[in-house]
Amino acid sequence: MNTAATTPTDEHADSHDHEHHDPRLAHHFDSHQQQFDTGKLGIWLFLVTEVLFFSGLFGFYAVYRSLHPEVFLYASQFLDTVLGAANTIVLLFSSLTMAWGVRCAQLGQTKGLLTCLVITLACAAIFLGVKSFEYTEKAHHGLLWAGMYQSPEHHEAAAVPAAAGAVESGDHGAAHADDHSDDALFEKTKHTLSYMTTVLWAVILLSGIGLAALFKNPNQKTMAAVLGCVLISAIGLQLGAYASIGYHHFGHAAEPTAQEIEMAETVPAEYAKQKEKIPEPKLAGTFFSVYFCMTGLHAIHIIGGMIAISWLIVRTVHGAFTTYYFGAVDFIGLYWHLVDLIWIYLFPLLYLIN
Amino acid sequence: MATVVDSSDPKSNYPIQYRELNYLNCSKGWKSWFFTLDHKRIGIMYLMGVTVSFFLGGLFAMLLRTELLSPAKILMGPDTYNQMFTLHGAIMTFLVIIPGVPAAIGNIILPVMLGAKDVAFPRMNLGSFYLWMFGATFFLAALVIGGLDTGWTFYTPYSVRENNASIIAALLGVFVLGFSSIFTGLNFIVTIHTMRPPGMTWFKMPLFLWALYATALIQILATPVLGITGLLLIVENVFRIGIFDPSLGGDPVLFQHFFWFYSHPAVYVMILPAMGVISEVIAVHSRKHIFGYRFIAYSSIAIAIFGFLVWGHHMFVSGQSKVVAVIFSAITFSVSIPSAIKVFNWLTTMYKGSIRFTTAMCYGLSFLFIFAIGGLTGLFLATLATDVHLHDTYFVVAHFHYVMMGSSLMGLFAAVHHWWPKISGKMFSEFWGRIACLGVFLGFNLTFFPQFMLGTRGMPRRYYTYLPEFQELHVLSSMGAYLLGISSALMVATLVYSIYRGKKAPANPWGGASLEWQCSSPPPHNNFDHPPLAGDPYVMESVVYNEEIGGFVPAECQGDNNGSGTAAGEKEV
Amino acid sequence: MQMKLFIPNLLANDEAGFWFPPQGSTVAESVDSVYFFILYVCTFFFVLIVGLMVLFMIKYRHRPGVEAQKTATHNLTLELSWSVIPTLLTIVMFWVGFTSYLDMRTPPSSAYEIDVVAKKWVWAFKYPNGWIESELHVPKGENVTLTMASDDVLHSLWVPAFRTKMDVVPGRYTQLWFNATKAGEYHLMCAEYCGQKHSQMITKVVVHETRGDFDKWLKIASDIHKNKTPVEAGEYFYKTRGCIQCHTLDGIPKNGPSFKGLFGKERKFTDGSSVVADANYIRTSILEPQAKIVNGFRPIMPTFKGQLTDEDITAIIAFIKSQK
Amino acid sequence: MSDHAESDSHAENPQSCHVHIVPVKVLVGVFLALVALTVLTVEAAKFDVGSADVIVSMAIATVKASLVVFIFMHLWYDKPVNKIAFFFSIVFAAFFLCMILLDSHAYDDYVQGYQQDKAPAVTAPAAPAPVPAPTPEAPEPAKK
Repeated sequence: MNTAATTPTDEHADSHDHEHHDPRLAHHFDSHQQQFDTGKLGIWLFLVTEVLFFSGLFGFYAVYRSLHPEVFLYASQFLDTVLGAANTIVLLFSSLTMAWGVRCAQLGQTKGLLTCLVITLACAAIFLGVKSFEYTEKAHHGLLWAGMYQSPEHHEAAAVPAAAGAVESGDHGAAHADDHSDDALFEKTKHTLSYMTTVLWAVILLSGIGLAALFKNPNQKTMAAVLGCVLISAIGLQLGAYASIGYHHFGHAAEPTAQEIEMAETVPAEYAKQKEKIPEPKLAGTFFSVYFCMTGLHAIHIIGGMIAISWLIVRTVHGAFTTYYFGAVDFIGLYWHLVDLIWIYLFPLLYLIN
Repeated sequence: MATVVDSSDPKSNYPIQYRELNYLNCSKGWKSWFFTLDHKRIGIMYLMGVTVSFFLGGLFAMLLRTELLSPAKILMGPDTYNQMFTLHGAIMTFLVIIPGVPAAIGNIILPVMLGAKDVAFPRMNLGSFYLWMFGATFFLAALVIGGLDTGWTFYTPYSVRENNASIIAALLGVFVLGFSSIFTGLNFIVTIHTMRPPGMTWFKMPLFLWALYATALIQILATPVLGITGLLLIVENVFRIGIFDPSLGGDPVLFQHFFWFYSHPAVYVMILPAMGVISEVIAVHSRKHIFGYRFIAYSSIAIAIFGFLVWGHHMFVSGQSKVVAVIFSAITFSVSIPSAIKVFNWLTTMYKGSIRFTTAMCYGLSFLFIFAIGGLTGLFLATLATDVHLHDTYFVVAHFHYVMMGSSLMGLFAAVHHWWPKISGKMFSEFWGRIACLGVFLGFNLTFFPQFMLGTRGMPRRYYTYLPEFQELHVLSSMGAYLLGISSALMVATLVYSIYRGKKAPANPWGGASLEWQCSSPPPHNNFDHPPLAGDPYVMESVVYNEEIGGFVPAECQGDNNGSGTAAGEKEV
Repeated sequence: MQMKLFIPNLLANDEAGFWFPPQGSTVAESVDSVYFFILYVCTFFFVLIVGLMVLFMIKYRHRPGVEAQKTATHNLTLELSWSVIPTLLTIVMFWVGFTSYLDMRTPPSSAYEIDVVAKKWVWAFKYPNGWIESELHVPKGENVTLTMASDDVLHSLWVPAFRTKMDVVPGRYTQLWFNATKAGEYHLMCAEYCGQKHSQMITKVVVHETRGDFDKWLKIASDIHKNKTPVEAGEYFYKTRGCIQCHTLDGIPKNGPSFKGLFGKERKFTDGSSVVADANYIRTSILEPQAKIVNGFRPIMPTFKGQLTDEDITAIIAFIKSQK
Repeated sequence: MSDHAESDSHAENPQSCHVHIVPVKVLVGVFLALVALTVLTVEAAKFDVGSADVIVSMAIATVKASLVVFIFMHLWYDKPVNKIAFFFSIVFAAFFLCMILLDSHAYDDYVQGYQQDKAPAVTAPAAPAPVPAPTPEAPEPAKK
């Protein structure tokens, strides 16, 4: 007998405990509705902390942009709007499939839920792939955070002696010029990118292993599902990365003028195209600090979301969700929408400055 | 199923008083503790962690005070001194006071007081404790690596430098501890919203729960900003992103805004739960209904909200602009009003009561005294003209120790003594408890009151050495610190002794009317098997003293037994 | 301000009171009066709260057979009165604090301007004629504006007697003004934690009786090479221009080599070359410190080009030469 | 709008959980609207409208965000407490933003003045003026 005499009037033996045989209902809840409402309030409060977490970064952004508009005007031209917009749409689409997945879960449509989650995961991976290309490209141009930032004009100045060196075909000069030829830069970007995607592959793989280890009594089905998630993520990543490198290569190599080629060797093509350049302001690196912090933190959230979605996929495969127990899908969905929401603001703030 | 043993008297229809098989011993082995999802066990682990950290931080304080006995070197050089006050501040703030009342006592008491079986997210609760441990490990790492001498405020650009492993470790610790705090707060809010049993309406909640609710609001809304600040400072240290470092175009004053946006509300994370404890302790030990329930409840929420709008008063001389300083000064005064309301309500609660000077009440009364000084001296610092002189002096040190150390820890000590019979199931020695309380009270005031004078007379804080004219006051202060240290040790010794040799505690030793006193001491694993019936938590007449049991029993039981429902018990305290 | 009436009589003279150091500037009086105004209000409330508490503790202590009496559990009038009265008082406090703060923070349009540079852990006060001194000298009864900047981390300039304080922030200016009312010497200290020797970052404010005295002092000080021997002048520069932070005189190297016995010794550099430390070498080291780095040290010394004249450097060389 | 009072749930079958289910049509519609708005904001950014630029792009972003929050995240149909929680996070973030913006602009003169003084061969006036808006014709500022 486990009856705590809470009040002396509670004489009758209550069999509350025996109702709790439902494995989907935690022992301290009375009903699924209560469990769901509790979780929902919890996740909303978590989103509140996320909003305030990012508000710090938005605060920085606001302060630096309003104090140094010229920096943002100057530096945002190095970001590729097309890639940014494409990524926005990919993320929006993943939000749609997530919302659709929640609907499927609420209606108990397991197959639909699975499809939606897989598409969401793939979209997330594509987003990361594009992002990794963008990072690689920035790194190649020295457009890094303030402490590592190299002015594009510095490149430009350095390009002349380097080109002269190439003509004289000194060892060092040749290697240098080689680095900066259009094809070489493409190869180099591709090379570094594959390096970066390999790292992300490893991250995905490790997360997969970690995820698999989290499940109690994993069986073949679990393992297959985890493996599937890893594969989807990795393929999506490659797809995103190579689609963007393809776009970048062919998009810009189409009928370049001689001058453009020369410029493209050393500075980003977007910048090279401009006839009248905006002079480089001081603190240009600060923009890239803000850029890397904001998008980096966002990317970490994407990775976290991918792990959570993979977990959902595994549980869906096991048929864990029913019409009255779908809280987890809804909550992770909410998180995913928030990640999307932040990107909705990041995109115009970083890419669309005119 | 559990075997219930009523230790007091098996015959009666009294509620079960002491339970042999309780949450402490219902399962055994280290796994049953380290992987427990029981909020009470998690709270106990927090309490132990907080105690250990308190003595570590306290040890640093003793060493610092010893060094300050004389302007010359006694124990350590300036570098060690700087590292020690940094760690003293960081440990006491992040590891002791912030988790002290909410995470340790709140975890144990909140669900029981609310009539719930557990907090809303037990796993997250355990996770929060492990995050706390993890964060504490980072702090220890910073201690071992050495060289963390930035002050707990991590002001840039001093905290941005080449050799920064210990700074990064400490910042990671702060980041992790921030999440621990967020999870606790999140859990509490959700629990209070969704886990109330039928009949427990918002205005039947004990005021401690209101205070914890207000605290949790702050934890959720402010702590993420600390998280991002810490993260950015780490990134600044590792990559040089140039947003805090002026040599790369960053802005150190902006860092202070970021830091204090959290750290000022954090002050209310420290004091609000203590205020909640005092609301309980004063009402129960005066045997009186709390006066002005709604005003106290609303003032907790008001403090939480105003607390967000005043962070700039830490920056009146920092290079912050005049206009912002004036705005912040004006809003700062608004925080003092809800605090004043609480103090007057507590006083009025005592009016015509039957005040028993139990150890918990002694701490409660000490709180009133200390908080009166701490709160009132805040007015000097909120006023712009005087703050310019007093900022960064020992006056500030004294003020925030009166509020953060004096008041918050008095609240924690009061809470521990008030709920100790419930937590451990044992009664501690009231005699030694009160001796310790007296020592803590005297020691505390002796330590920190002279520091007000040091501050106004021109002694800046964080000084390793000082002008010779300040020595007398410093010596006084150090003497107080030793007394304070010894008394706190005595307090812990008294409590620990009671676990082994204490009398078994009745369910309701003090005569509280809130729900936690309705379950046995210590509570069973599930707290309540049926949702308990919540009434007004401050109708003290609903329980009466019973000599047989040595504690209070519901009035209707007493009536059934001997028909003398009104006789006051000869409570030996 | 009519606030003066709040200052207790025993403090009306300029002697140090129980709470404060003597008043040394025009704003000190208004700050003190605001302080004492708040102190009186606070004392009243403290006595009220603690008095009531003690009274209740005695009167309503638990006695056998006496139950607590049931009284009203709320009373709107009471609640409102102890909300509204403190609110009104805090509004007054805010107002008096605000007005004197504005006085304190608004530099007058005409003022004697001194530039301040703070670095770990010395102050440098640059007078309009270009003379740099580690002590602050000001004339009595004249508005003085300090425009402050920091070379490294946050510092804070505080003169307790003047009741004024302002952080010195790297990467920007901050300003502070005062008008000294009494000749004499006062402490000037760093109030914002700045590292190892934060507590030794104390110097003096010397208030000269008249502007004439001050000008005379400045003239003599600026003509250091006429009024002092080269070794004395060198020692002065050594102490006031930051050399002392990294170069000791006792032979124990810190961030830089010690000056003891340095002159005439052979110096070995990181690039493998070596040279005997003569006047020329020292001059180069001061002007282009990064050119040659002595083995075992990091290239962290800033250049003093433009901060020290040839004559100054000659004096420093003489001083180093004298450190056998 | 919230289709559930808490009291319902206790009375009902514990194995039920009632929530608002959004129709597919609405979901797809919202997605299309979001894509359209993305295209719109990209196009809008190509026109130079001066400082209104930020306002336009933020307005569009806010419309998009509202669609996501209210429809995809079901906030429109959700309990008031969740709405209030989210609302307050925005309010506090906004207050924080306003104060740091207000302050950093108020003391920016001191920063600009210092930076002008430190820039080589440029002597700034003693009372620093606010920095002028950057103009394309301005000479290239000294680097490093």
